[in-house]
Amino acid sequence: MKAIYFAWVRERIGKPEEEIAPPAHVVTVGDLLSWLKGKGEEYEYAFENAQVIRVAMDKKHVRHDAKIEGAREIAFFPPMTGG
Amino acid sequence: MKAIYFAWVRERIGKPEEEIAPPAHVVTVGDLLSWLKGKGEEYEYAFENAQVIRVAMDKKHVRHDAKIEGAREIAFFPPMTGG
Amino acid sequence: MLTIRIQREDFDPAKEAEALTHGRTDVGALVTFTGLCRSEAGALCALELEHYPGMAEMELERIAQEARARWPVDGIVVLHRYGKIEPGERIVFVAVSGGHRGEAFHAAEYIMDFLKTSAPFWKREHHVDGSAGGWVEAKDADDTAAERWKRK
Amino acid sequence: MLTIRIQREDFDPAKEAEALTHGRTDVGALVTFTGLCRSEAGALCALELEHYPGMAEMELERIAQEARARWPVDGIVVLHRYGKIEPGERIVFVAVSGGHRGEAFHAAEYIMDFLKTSAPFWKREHHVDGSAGGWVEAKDADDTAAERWKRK
Repeated sequence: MKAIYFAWVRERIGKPEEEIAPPAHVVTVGDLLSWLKGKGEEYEYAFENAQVIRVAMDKKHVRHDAKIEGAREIAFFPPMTGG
Repeated sequence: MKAIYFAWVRERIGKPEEEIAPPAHVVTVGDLLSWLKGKGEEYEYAFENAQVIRVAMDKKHVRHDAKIEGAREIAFFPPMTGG
Repeated sequence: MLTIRIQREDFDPAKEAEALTHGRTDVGALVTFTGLCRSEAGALCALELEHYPGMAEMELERIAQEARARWPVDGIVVLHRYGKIEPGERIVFVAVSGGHRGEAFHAAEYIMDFLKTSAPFWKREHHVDGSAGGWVEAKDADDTAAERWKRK
Repeated sequence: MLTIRIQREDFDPAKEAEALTHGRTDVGALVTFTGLCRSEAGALCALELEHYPGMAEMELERIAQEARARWPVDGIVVLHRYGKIEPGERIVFVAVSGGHRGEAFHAAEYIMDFLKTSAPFWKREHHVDGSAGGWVEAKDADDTAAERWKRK
């Protein structure tokens, strides 16, 4: 699946998007965040305060307990500040 | 003092304004409305439902218990429907 | 900035709104309201707006000043037309500028609610079938709308 | 009518609002909101707006449709810019037309409240002194503003 990062999440990780292949035990968005944190210190830094991270699956907001199965695109970003 | 009439109050009375000289026992706006009603059937008709009539003294809204002493201009009109 | 105008002619909302923001870098929010004449499904051929000259301006200014005392808004424009107005034409315009949206929205709604219930304007309808048409009756809903501000 | 646009270029609020009322005789109320970039007392030299292409449009449309399901409003326009925006420039525009003012005001406020909290846009500041400037932090006040609609 494709992971996309925005705003300071993107800056901390150092790239706008990438292909990821989480293992089978990664079931929920929350699991995915924990797994991503293990990928390196830039991820550790981006997701150090995981509960503030907003997540969208296939361009729809989801909660951290949502199951990621079937998602083609998962986006991670800070709380929105538009308008 | 000058009395001014607007909208259907003006139409019922048949004139937009007039000079009036109420006697001394006419103290409040309510007294004035009663006194005007006695001036003829056109006034009787205009003020038949006196409690809905709005009144302004010298271009400021007043209640029916306001004293009319000192007013130069008293306006009578239906509830407003602008906007 | 406070602009109050009562006029027979139409006005240009864009120009009026622009005057509140032009050359400014401290305005974060601009709310406008335009009230237009509806045809009531084709039954109405025109509205005729009567007002109390002198008092109408005073009331609109009083309402605008109260809105400004209540919320930290910056510029206020209130325009109201009188005379004959056909369906589709503008009747009233309110614009409020300020730092933040909440205040600008509240102030604009407040001004409209009190304009409806306390500014001395009266509407009469002219029907398409030529019939004289009656005076529009005041709505309880408008009184209720104005009342809600008293509790806050 | 529902118009949603996300664009780099500026827009013309007057033209967008006109599209909701032109040739119509059933529109009684038009409410617009324009959000502008403030200089924060001269400290800010620009805002940079990032968005999530694809999702931002979907979210704005979803919010607009919810407003329309909630109040009997007619036309809705939501425009949001991205890229670099200088103080005094427009960032966002919402217009709602309908029969009556109350609904148009509510729908416009509702759209702005949810646009702020759920449309994927992020602002970063660029300071006059050349410093890189941080990402604007989400405000609790915006969450509170959005929350209030849940109770009604």
